Amino acid sequence: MLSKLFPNVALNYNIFQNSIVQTVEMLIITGIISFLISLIIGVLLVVTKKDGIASNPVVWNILDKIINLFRSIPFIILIAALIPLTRVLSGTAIGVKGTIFPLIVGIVPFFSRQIESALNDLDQGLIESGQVMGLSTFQIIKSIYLKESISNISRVTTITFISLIGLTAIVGVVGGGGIGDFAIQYGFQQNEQDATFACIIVLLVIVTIVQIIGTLVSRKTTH
Amino acid sequence: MLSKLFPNVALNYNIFQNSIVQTVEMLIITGIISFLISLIIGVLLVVTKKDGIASNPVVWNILDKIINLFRSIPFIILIAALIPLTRVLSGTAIGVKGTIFPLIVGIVPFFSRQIESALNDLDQGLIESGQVMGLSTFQIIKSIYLKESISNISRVTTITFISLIGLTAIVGVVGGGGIGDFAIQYGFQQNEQDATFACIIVLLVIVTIVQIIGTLVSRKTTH
Amino acid sequence: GVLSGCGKSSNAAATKTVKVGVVGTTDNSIWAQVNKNLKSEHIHVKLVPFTDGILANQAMNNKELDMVAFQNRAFLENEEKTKHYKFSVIAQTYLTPMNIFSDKIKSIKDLKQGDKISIPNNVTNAGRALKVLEQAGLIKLDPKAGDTPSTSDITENKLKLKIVQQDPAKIMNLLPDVAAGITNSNFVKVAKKDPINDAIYKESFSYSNPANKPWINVIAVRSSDKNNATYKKIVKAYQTKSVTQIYKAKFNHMYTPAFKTNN
Amino acid sequence: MTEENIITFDHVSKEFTRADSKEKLQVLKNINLKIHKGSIFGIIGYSGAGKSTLIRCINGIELPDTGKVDFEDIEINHMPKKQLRETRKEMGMIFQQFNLMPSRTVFENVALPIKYSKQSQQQIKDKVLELLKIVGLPDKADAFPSTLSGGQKQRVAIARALVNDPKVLLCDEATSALDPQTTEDIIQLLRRLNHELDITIVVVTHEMQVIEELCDDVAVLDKGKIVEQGDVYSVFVDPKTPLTKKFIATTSKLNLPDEVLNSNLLKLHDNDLLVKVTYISSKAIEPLISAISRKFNVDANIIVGDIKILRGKPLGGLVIILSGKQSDVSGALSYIKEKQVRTEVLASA
Amino acid sequence: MTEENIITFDHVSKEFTRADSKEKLQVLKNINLKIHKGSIFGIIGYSGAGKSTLIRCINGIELPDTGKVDFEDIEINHMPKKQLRETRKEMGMIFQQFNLMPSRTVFENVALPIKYSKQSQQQIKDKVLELLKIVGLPDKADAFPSTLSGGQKQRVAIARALVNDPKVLLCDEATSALDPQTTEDIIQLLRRLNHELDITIVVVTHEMQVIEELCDDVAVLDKGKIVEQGDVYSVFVDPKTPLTKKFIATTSKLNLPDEVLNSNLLKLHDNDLLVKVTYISSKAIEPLISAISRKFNVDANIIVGDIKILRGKPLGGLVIILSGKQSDVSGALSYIKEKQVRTEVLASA
Ligand SMILES: Nc1ncnc2c1ncn2[C@@H]1O[C@H](COP(=O)(O)OP(=O)(O)OP(=O)(O)O)[C@@H](O)[C@H]1O
Ligand SMILES: Nc1ncnc2c1ncn2[C@@H]1O[C@H](COP(=O)(O)OP(=O)(O)OP(=O)(O)O)[C@@H](O)[C@H]1O
Ligand code: MET
Ligand SMILES: [Mg+2]
Ligand SMILES: [Mg+2]
Repeated sequence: MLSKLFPNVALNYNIFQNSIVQTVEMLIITGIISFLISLIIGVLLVVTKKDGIASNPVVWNILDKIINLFRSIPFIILIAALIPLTRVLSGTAIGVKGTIFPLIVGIVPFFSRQIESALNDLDQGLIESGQVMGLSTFQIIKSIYLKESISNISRVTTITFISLIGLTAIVGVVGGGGIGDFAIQYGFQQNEQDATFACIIVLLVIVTIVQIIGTLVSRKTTH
Repeated sequence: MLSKLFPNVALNYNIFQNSIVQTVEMLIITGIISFLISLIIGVLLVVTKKDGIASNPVVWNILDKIINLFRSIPFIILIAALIPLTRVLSGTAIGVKGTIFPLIVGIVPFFSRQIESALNDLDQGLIESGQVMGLSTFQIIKSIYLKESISNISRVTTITFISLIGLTAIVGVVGGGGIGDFAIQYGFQQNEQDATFACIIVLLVIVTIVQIIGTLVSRKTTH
Repeated sequence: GVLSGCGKSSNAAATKTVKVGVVGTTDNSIWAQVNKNLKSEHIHVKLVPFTDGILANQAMNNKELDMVAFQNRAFLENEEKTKHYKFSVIAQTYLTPMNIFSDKIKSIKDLKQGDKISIPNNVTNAGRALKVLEQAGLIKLDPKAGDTPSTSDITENKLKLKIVQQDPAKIMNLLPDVAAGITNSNFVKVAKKDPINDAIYKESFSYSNPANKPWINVIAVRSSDKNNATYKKIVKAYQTKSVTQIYKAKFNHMYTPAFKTNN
Repeated sequence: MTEENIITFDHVSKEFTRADSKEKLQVLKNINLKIHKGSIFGIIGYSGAGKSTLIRCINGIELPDTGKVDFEDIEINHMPKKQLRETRKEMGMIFQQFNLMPSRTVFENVALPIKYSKQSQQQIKDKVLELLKIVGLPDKADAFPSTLSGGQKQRVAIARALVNDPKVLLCDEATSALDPQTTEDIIQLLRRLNHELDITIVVVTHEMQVIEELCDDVAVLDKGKIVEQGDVYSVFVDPKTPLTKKFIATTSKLNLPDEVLNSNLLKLHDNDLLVKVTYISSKAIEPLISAISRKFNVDANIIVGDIKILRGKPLGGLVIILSGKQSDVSGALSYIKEKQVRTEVLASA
Repeated sequence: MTEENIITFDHVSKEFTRADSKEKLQVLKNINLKIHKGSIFGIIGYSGAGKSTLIRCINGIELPDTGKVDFEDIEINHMPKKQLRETRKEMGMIFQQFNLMPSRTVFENVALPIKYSKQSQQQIKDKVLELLKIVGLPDKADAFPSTLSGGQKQRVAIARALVNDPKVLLCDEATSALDPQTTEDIIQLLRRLNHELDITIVVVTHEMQVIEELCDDVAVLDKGKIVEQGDVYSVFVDPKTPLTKKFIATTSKLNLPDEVLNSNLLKLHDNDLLVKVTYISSKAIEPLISAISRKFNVDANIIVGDIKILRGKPLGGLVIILSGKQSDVSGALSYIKEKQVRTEVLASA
């Protein structure tokens, strides 16, 4: 059936399968690392802002400006510019390993902003009650900001993951592979419509899974 | 001075200038049209949801699924796939004119979701007070949902515009031009670092302007 | 290490894997044949596909690839010049024609004032396309621009043709929006047209013609590796009849071998 | 106030399914109510009793599962959408949280319900300014809600609710967010509107004081059921159910805490009796204490007093220490009883 | 309660700059306060008076611009961060909006302040369960806040505020979101905590009832200034400023509305006088009405009564109609005055 509906995919079935693995790899590794980094940056943005619990206009302004700078750089340019650094950090600038670092740099600014807005949504009264308990800044971050925002954070993480999937389609320029690149190589370059469709279906499945997980986490943590 | 700091940009100054114009053109036209479409879709998502003021699970589900579908398609694939339709709609599939339609299709799903969440943030009590006044669904949308969300809408519009700028870097595929494409052609392909920097500066300026306008609108409409 | 051993089984000698950077998937069948030819030598070519050659060259310069096989001499030379790479050509592979196509007109004579012409949006292919236009007598180019002129090197354009740069993969799809377009033959074939017979203008086409030398595709390595015995074996395995047969079978007259077969 | 009913509930029931547990919750149970045209009707109950759901059934924001709600003898729950919207315009509603539009000025807020009507700009302007005068905010037309105090916000909300010249004003906890002084002001305003505009007012609250000072009739809602209803004086003077008694107790000082009962102040001597006397009917007030003081030569020392005039009738009572000879004290006690006043001996020496 | 001060405000002033208009707002003006160890101190004022700002100066959430706030004779406003945090643990705080963590159970909420302390899991468990018992929620340990009623939420907040064994409990509008019955319960709980744990309580409120039933001392805050302060009985019996009088009036029924004054009920005949008599000192209660009834043979008809026992002393008064011969009536009136009771003739026939 596959070979009938998707002849070109069937022809390159191993590569196709491999692409899926690559995409999942990229998403998981990049996802986890950029989640952690964005969490830190997002928290920093929230606590250092004016009226934040550790207000520090200098740190806030620097972070704010850097994020804007990186959001201004088209991703393809970013990948190219990062190659030397990628090599130092990942040992290689090509293949899945070589895509992780640029993907992280590409998504973290957007992700941090999303985390920032998720944390800012928290009721200020909860933070204040942490302060009156005599909790330290770190304890407030851990036990109130993060703990009470899990549902919001999972919502913005879903949004970000879907944007990240979009970025992984561009990493073909460094031989990153992945399902988006498969679509470009076969669907775009070779005009094989079935390849395009197969890729979109896979991406749709991934998006849907990400969304279901996000909704589930969000629901489980809302009381 | 320009020719000293940015020799390659000076050399192709006309093209560079033209790229800026193209980017601004793309942003303004796409921005306006996708704003209107996303506003409609966002409103539809909010009013047709379960417990919405014109609850309609069928419409809601269709919109929800279509948005997910389109968000799953990498933008470059989308441009290629849309070529025939673009031609019918815009008369041509190339140049700035040929990029508008794919840019719209590329950004509307993201934008609609952003608008949806902006509208959902509105205090439910305001909607209810519209209902008890005997306002019609349309009047509630116009006079309450939209009017009272201006500040939120302008915030998400800023986020979306910055993402849109990212997309315009990809339209070189159909000869769309623009500053992102300039960066790719000269900075990336020709290795002219100064071209890359010049483009990033221009993009940063655009991002900053967009953000300032967004903040201003948001502040002016908050009482 | 340049060559990574990849022991397959205990009984055979270790197979040497050579990483070859390619762009696109067009040549996959050719390299499959080369691998067949190399089996007895215990050499395996592993293709690393890129969507853009620039980063493939960079990867080779950084020793992440052993070999690249996607570009023509002009592209390579431009890359060597702008990035200061030290690469060497160890083999020529094939030459493909770059012709002019149109959905609207039958001959370039039908081109009118102000018509649009699509050309690729990467430097070398754009240069080559401009050269084709010059050959067709539609424009004149500044001779100083060399093999890869750009649109700013046009010195005469009587018909005031508008040159539009697009992704070469999509130029055939975009023909309805222009008067004519020029793109690489593989993309013409993908669009289900004959790269030669369906053209409205054919460039003069022979690999012995010095004018075509810049457009001959090559296999390149870092200069320090140009005498590598393994690579020589790969070249030997490539420049065979089995490969030219695939050229013929798969690509018809689109691929003209740019080497003399050695068996 | 006439005997004509403007709103009737006829065996209305409603249940909700909780989003999280899928549990069903019977929020209204067989509600029967008649609200007289021109009256002020109060509904009191604890949080979660179903008060909001009940009042929202009146303007069709909630629809009953069974039973029907009539407004001027027309059933609300099966009206076509457009007619329902027109009917809603005959009922203004105000909320605890005011629900003013933050981006509109006071004028624009009040004008919103008639923005899409056929009235001319001038007519709208006149109407709005007149209403702002009525609610006492003539100079706040151009202010934004964020600059107003809670009481002022509620006045704007009231003006907005009145702009369609409604026949009914529905108030869902209209004073619960306000301090007692401001609550008092809003109550006065609502009473004035009831008198001057002859508007029927339905009030939902958990504050007995609001019922006491504002309403003609009251219904007590407990877990979705109406457990008591009647005119305010009768319910206050003789509450039937424990819940109603509890609510009324919150407005009365006659229940002495142990701390006071055991204090030195209330030390009883000889034949002293600590007696609570309370009105049980609205009979004319008599100088009871003077009468027994003279007639039986007893001393009646008023420890706690809580007598007020509710709807022109006395309500409440006194806690007194009766001292004197034993026979005099018991004579005084039976004299009081004869006068249709309830007596309760709290303690004796 | 001792005479030792646990909290003192010494010439404290604070101003805010409004975000929108850049206007400066003097929120606290030269505040001087002494709060006795073990007492319950009330601060009352209208919305925006600066009450929250004042109470937040106590635990250093707000810092004064000038002046100083001492806690146990140590200045709060210049403490190093770490010491300030330790000091905050000696002061529990509860809020109008409860501020419970929605994602934590009741147990986890109460345990949160000691989560990072050196106490063992078992110690924490014992402590939390003990506190839940004290606040009357022993069976709610595993419930989530969203399933609790307002009063239950406030009890959890109180338990949480007590878990560090604080010396002071700060309450910012702790009962304003609650219905009167629940308010009553929370007030009882706070009094018990004050007695049993000897904890000092500072209460900010706009409800006079809370001051009346809960506090030993009171300060009245008006536009950032303390306009009156003293022990609750003195302030209630003899308020000095119009604002305080207004607040006290909200708890009194002795101010008759015109509607009542003009009603048939109060029709005066012959020499009748409508008189308001109110306590002005805490002298022993005497059977005044009985006395005048016999001595002067007048009838004293009690129209409105509002006498309660505050801190063991009588407070409030009566509105009566005195009838009798003119000389008797005026004799009775002067007799009453002699007894250190204030009289005010509201109307005469
Ligand atoms: N849309 C809904 N879905 C599910 N349950 C609901 C819904 N609306 C109300 N309820 C439940 O119905 C019950 C009654 O709610 P209602 O708002 O009518 O009470 P109330 O008396 O107005 O209380 P309050 O004084 O807190 O406003 C509550 O238990 C509430 O949780
Ligand atoms: N962080 C702040 N920035 C600017 N102004 C403020 C700030 N906090 C409070 N104010 C202003 O200070 C004044 C006093 O505020 P505060 O919250 O102390 O009053 P309050 O008496 O507690 O009122 P409420 O009863 O409404 O809680 C108000 O006018 C308020 O708007
Ligand atoms: N990196 C992009 C951004 O920050 C994400 C694109 S989402 C459509 O906007
Ligand atoms: Mg309610
Ligand atoms: Mg306050």
